[in-house]
Amino acid sequence: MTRALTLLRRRLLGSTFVLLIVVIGTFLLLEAAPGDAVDAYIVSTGGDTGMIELLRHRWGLDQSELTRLANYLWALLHLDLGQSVTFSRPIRDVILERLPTTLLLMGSATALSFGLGSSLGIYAGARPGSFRDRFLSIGSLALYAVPGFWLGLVLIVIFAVDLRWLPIGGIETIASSKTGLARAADIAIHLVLPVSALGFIYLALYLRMMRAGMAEAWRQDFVLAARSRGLSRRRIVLAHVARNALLPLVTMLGLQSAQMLGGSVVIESVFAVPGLGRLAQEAVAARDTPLLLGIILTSAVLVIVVNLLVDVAYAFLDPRVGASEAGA
Amino acid sequence: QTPKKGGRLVVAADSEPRNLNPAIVASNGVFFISSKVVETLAEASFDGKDGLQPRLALSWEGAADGLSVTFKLRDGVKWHDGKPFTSADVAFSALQIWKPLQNLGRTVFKDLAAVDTPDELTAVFKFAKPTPFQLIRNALPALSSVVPKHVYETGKIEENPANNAPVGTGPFKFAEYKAGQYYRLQKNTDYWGKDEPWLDEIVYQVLPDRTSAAAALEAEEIQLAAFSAVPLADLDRISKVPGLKVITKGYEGLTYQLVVEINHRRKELADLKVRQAIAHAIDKDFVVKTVFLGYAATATGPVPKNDPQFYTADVPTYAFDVAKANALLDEAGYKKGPDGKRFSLKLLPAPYFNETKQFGDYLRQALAAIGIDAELVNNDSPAHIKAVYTDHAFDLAVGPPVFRGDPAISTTILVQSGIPDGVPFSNQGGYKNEDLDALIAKASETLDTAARTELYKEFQKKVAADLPLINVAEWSFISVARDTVGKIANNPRWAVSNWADTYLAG
Amino acid sequence: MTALLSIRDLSVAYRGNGREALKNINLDVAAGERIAVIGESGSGKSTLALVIAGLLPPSARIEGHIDWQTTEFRSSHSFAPPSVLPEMSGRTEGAKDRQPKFVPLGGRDIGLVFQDPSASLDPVMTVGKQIAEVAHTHLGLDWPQAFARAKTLLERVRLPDPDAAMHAYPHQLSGGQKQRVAIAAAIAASPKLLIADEATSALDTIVQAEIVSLIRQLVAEDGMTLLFISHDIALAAELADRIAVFRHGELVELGTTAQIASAPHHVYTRALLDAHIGLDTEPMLRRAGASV
Amino acid sequence: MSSPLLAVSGLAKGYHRGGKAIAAVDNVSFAIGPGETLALAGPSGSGKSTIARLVLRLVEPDAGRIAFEGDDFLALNGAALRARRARLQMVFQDPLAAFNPRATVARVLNDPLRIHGIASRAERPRRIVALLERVGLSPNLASRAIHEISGGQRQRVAIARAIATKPSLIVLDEAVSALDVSVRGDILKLLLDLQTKERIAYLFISHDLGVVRAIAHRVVILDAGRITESGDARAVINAPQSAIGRELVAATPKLHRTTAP
Amino acid sequence: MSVLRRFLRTPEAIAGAIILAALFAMALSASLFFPGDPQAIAGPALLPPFQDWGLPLGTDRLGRDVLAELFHGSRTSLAVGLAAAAAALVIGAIVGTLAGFAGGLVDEVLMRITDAFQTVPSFLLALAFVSVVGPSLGVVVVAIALGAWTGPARVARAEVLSIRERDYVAGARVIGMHPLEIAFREVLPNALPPVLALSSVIVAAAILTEAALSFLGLGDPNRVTWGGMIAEGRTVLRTAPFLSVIPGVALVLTVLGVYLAGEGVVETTAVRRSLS
Ligand SMILES: Nc1ncnc2c1ncn2[C@@H]1O[C@H](COP(=O)(O)OP(=O)(O)OP(=O)(O)O)[C@@H](O)[C@H]1O
Ligand SMILES: Nc1ncnc2c1ncn2[C@@H]1O[C@H](COP(=O)(O)OP(=O)(O)OP(=O)(O)O)[C@@H](O)[C@H]1O
Ligand SMILES: [Mg+2]
Ligand SMILES: [Mg+2]
Repeated sequence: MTRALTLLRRRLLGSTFVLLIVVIGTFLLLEAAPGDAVDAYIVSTGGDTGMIELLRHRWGLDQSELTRLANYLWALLHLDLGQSVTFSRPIRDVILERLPTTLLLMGSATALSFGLGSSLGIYAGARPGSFRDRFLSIGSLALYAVPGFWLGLVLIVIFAVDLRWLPIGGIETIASSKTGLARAADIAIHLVLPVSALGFIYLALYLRMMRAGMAEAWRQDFVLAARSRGLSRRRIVLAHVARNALLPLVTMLGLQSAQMLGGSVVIESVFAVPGLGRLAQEAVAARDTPLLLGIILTSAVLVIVVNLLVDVAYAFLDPRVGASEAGA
Repeated sequence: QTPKKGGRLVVAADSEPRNLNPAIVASNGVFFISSKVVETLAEASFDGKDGLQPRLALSWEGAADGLSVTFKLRDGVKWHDGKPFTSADVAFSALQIWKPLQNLGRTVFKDLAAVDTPDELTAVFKFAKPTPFQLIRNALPALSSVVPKHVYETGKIEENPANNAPVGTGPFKFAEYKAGQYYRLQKNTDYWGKDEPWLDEIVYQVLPDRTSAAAALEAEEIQLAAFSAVPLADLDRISKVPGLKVITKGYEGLTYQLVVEINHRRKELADLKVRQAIAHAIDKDFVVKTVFLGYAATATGPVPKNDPQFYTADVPTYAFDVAKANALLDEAGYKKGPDGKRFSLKLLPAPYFNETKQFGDYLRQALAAIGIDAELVNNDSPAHIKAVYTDHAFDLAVGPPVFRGDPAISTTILVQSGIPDGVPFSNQGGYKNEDLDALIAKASETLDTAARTELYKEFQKKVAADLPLINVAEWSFISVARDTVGKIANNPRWAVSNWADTYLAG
Repeated sequence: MTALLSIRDLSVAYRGNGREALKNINLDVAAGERIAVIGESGSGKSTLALVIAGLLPPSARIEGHIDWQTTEFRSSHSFAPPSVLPEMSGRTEGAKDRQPKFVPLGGRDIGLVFQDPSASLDPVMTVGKQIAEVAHTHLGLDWPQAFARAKTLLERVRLPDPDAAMHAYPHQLSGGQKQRVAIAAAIAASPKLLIADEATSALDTIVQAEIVSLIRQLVAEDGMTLLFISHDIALAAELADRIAVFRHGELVELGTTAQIASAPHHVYTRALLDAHIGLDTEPMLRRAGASV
Repeated sequence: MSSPLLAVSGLAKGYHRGGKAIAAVDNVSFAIGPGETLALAGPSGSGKSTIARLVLRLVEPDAGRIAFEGDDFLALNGAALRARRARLQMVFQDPLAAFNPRATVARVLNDPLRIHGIASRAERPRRIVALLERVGLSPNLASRAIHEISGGQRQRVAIARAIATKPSLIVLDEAVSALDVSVRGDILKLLLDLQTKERIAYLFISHDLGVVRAIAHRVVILDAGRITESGDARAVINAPQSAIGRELVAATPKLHRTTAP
Repeated sequence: MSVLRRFLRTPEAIAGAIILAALFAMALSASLFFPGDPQAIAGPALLPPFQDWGLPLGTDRLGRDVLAELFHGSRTSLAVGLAAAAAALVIGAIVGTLAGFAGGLVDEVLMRITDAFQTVPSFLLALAFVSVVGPSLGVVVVAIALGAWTGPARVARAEVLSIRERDYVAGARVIGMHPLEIAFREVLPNALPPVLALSSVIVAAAILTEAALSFLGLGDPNRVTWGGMIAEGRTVLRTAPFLSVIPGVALVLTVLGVYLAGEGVVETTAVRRSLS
């Protein structure tokens, strides 16, 4: 118990350090950008120097970089993400508004890709070298090679415009005032296409990893031993081969969370999903440095939390974990 | 199709303005939404006197000395919160917002000294210096959004929550904004217009991706896409989709100009022959035909052809003539090198429109044909603004300035000298022509409408002759709507007007 | 003495490997006997074990046949599905010899113990379950019964604290303990034939002796036939009734332990014996060299 | 024993595993004279390999002293330590793992010659051939990759590498355990031959008491990191005094050959 | 030669090799078949494919030859993919090796930096980086590499840590080899293959990232890129679908070819891919 606590404490300490690097790195990167929030704002309005200076002053952009970084970090200590210059609202509120959508999108895409990918991977890996294995292997590779944004476009044209089965974008029917189950169903329908566009590439990834992991597991002695004990094929495939091949997938789940957040930037833009990814794109376009910092910080925290959860799940799935971690 | 009362109109919105107060931010993106909520003193009109139609003001009268303008206001108008609309609101808006805070009003109303309110329905604008009445009149549709004094008088105007949830007198009330999703406007049952508005609701669905508007129209998720939200290249196909119509009218008062901005600090470009060569190298017809697919007109000078007051065709023109362009460059002493190149340039197309970027691509090819090697630099908006208007880190830029009904509002600034660094959409190319500066100054003080108009014709000639920048084309936008949407495009600024009479057919 | 199995003209070749791993092997294994197979690395010992258990990879080409004495097997559990993966395992019958024949089932009829105890247990399954699933599969026991049997087996292989061991994972056990678990899993369904392929080579001397005595005891108690594969002739001699000497895939000599140890016929067997260094071997060291 | 070649005293090394401290080596002292073979025997995990690594300064001890050729070996560092390593070599159990997988035989033998400046560049090929011949390998092997030769040949190359720098002591950690018996005998003979001809001392680690008895002068029996017994190899193995010693002897398989061929 | 034959054992590897060969042929012959500027206006706008044999794949919005753009685009895709992957592998290998060798504080700091890069979605990073520095080919390469080096770094570090414990490294120390020589001659060459095994994935990801950046308008405007072609074609997706389908298919095939060939290489060298 105390060991778990020390481990957790160490992790948290490490994460804090990581977040600090992220914040400072991003801040400096964005400060180096040509143009600031006022330049971005002025695009749509125009205005003379007086007005520009007024805005710069009002938005606190006339202070030095270091002052602003220090102010930002100081506010962060108080869990205050600051004020978005373009939304003129607390960044926390802006992000919290968008976060659920992104979580829903990513959660569903993860569930789809992991669930379906690993199942198909088991199906393919159960008979290495068989036709279905080859077929799924090549098929998944092809899917793996399809850019998500491109897939999104194609899906929209086919399913939303031509067939009109699904909505073309958004997260729910606008201003529909639906509630409860009806609203959930509405959101689910809206999620189908973006989740597919975002999740398919990872589906292919998990399928391939599962398949590769199983191919590797088949070569392990303990599988030969299990076969020598006359266990049923089903048992060998599921309880031994797939079970062991699952472990690297779980690790991947953590690593992919960051990638998926990145992928959602494009997908959210293609499908007009009001999530964090699109907010990030808007923040970049608007040079809303504190907002983008807030988003990156949020995604970093998200990634860290996901990885922590994945570690817990992994420890649960792999009994060796505690031993090796403490041993090394 | 019969007009019907009620219904919800769903419209595509491609951006989410951060500030919805049209009195502060006079821009089409803001007007598109808030012109239905906050009204101006007058709106543009196809057939009204001086191209205007009364809104909150019933009449306007300029004094001969150019020192005052008198507005008679509409009676019985109520703000959305129920309070009566009076001349005090106009005075407050003009003095506290338009003059000090509004992006465009800061120039037009710079000499506004006071607004007298002899009674609740009369507002008299007093100017410290003679100001042409023509200019004020032309500025009314875009610059005169009136906001309620009682809402704005406490606290800082810039931080007023009404900037994000505007309160006005318009036919629709601001109901709700879901970031990233939609804006919703609701019928104002107390609207002064008789039997108006027709619609119950307007919803602006945020569709940031340019291709999605067409798809959404086809999928019947939206009923109207204005401001060319449907890509031009798709119009031909869309117009054949049953139930959809393509409307090219209704943007006459919102003309965008395609302009090649020139950095005169570059010694090659400071040479008129080179600028002329570039002008000759651009096939304007090709640009109109290919980049704008015909939905544009070739330009002759800094005032668009569709402007009824100021435009003149009597200016030097530059026919597409590669041989002549080459000859001019040779004459100027920039001979082709062994690789066929004369010199290299940095070309910055503005990123705001697909068309400006595409024209950038075309211009690069056109310049290559006359031995000028242009390197394209793509920036996002803030970087482009900074590079062109603050850092002057460009040789050529492609910009889309807007002609707002009067050259003095946002056009002369494009060529005038002495503008401080960092002012966007102004002359930042280092161009200086004393004659032209004098002409601009004179026109700004000329009260007589005819004389003033004449001066601006002179201005067009000079610009076309000396080419401080090259006007290539003028375009306005296209709306695509379902057949059921009625009363579309019935004024020159329709998309940014109040839509009180727009209806959905049953 | 009834023959449990007779191997006739058995040859095995792996694809992509020019030399045959087994060449023309003829060997009868009597029911209840303990036979040791010795030979150097690469002599084909493991191949023999795998071909008998039907576990060769599909790439292996097999000729000749292995005949089983059917009466020695219980046939009551024929409901059990064919255990091994058809495309992963070689067939024990030659191509010419296709008539339906008794095919022994791994686990039920043959128990296998491999060399590396760490590798031959599933690292993420409790050892109790790994034993129980064999009992569940072959003995038609439900899970609680199977677990109960697993516990009995852990007691039989003399694992300390079998209750705790049931829930332990392989990495929590020492090498010797793991090998005991592997043996328990191998004998969970009371197979007739136990094949131990270098089952003690990865263990240190003391543990090796313990495992060997455990195997000896279990084989005696259950009347199992033992095929003990080893490269250590002394170890083989301690355990086996008969010894088969393999070299380069050929069976060079087969005889009783006493005969092999005392009067080997084949030069290779003799060389093996000579190379053995036991506690009674003449020291190689000329003591004069040392300065102690 | 006038001046031991290697004198180890009070050596200790602990590891942490799973939050628990393990004393892998605990207060171990022994000495090896020139040209002598000292065997370390004991069950798995008794600390044999750890002692080997400590002696070679591959890991640093927690406590204890190591004197090698009369000097404080633990005081050496950097270049001085590297230079002195010429005198103290090692042969590992797994002959494949002991070499860089990309190495060729020639490169393996060239390295020590180059590093210790034993032979000039021009001279080295001849020295390599001589070394190969010394360990009974054909010089043709020089150009082969390590993974292209057999296990026994590899172990000979390992020995050749060890003797290239003319060491006075070679540590052999289970150096013959992985070899087939036929090969094992030849390697042991080679080792003995080297010992007599070049007076190399061995620290010979093995769990096989038969082999220990056959080639070691003295033996140290370890259990759980501590020395339980030590003395003349034959005397200790013939009549072990400690419980672990007796167990080891009892567990060693015995081949009863009634008649000699 | 036998390596090549071994590589071409599986049909997948053969397919991959063929695709890549075709791609390289396209890239190399681009200037031969299509001298001059591929972005030059060559005909009427939006000409559909297979109408005019001078312009077999038709023209785009401005009348540029799609086939010429496709050929020249293959150069960009390949150049970006290879350069970004090379940069990521080099950075990753250096950081990972350094961390693995130095240990202690250096390791801790380097790994936290790696963590930081891994917690920030790499596409977001690339997006921010390109909009900050401005889109040009070099910047895009750096932006992609910034997000891709962490994988190689972790693999390199893990390899170094594991190799450091191997007997042969102990053997090198025993013969008195200098630590630097051990690092660079004994450890690094053996730590690299698993790192290099990541290269096909990284090349493929780099090509896709470049396409996604171009798609968002952040590609180098002076070069034809397939992502940029898709982005341009997207506005006329319904009217002239071929404009986005052709580069899209080319992109998918290329990435597929890289993956297939990568698998072939991995199988040939029998190096297992370690993913964490
Ligand atoms: N799966 C395989 N594919 C190809 N060749 C193989 C395979 N398994 C074994 N061989 C080869 O078959 C021959 C016999 O191998 P086998 O494993 O039966 O020997 P062994 O006597 O068990 O050796 P060891 O004592 O090293 O375990 C060897 O030459 C070996 O290289
Ligand atoms: N690097 C290490 N980290 C943690 N524990 C270690 C390490 N090296 C050795 N040990 C532990 O120290 C003890 C002694 O190990 P050592 O390898 O010296 O034993 P050994 O006698 O060589 O055993 P074997 O005969 O199995 O090779 C063991 O309990 C081992 O687990
Ligand atoms: Mg074997
Ligand atoms: Mg050891």
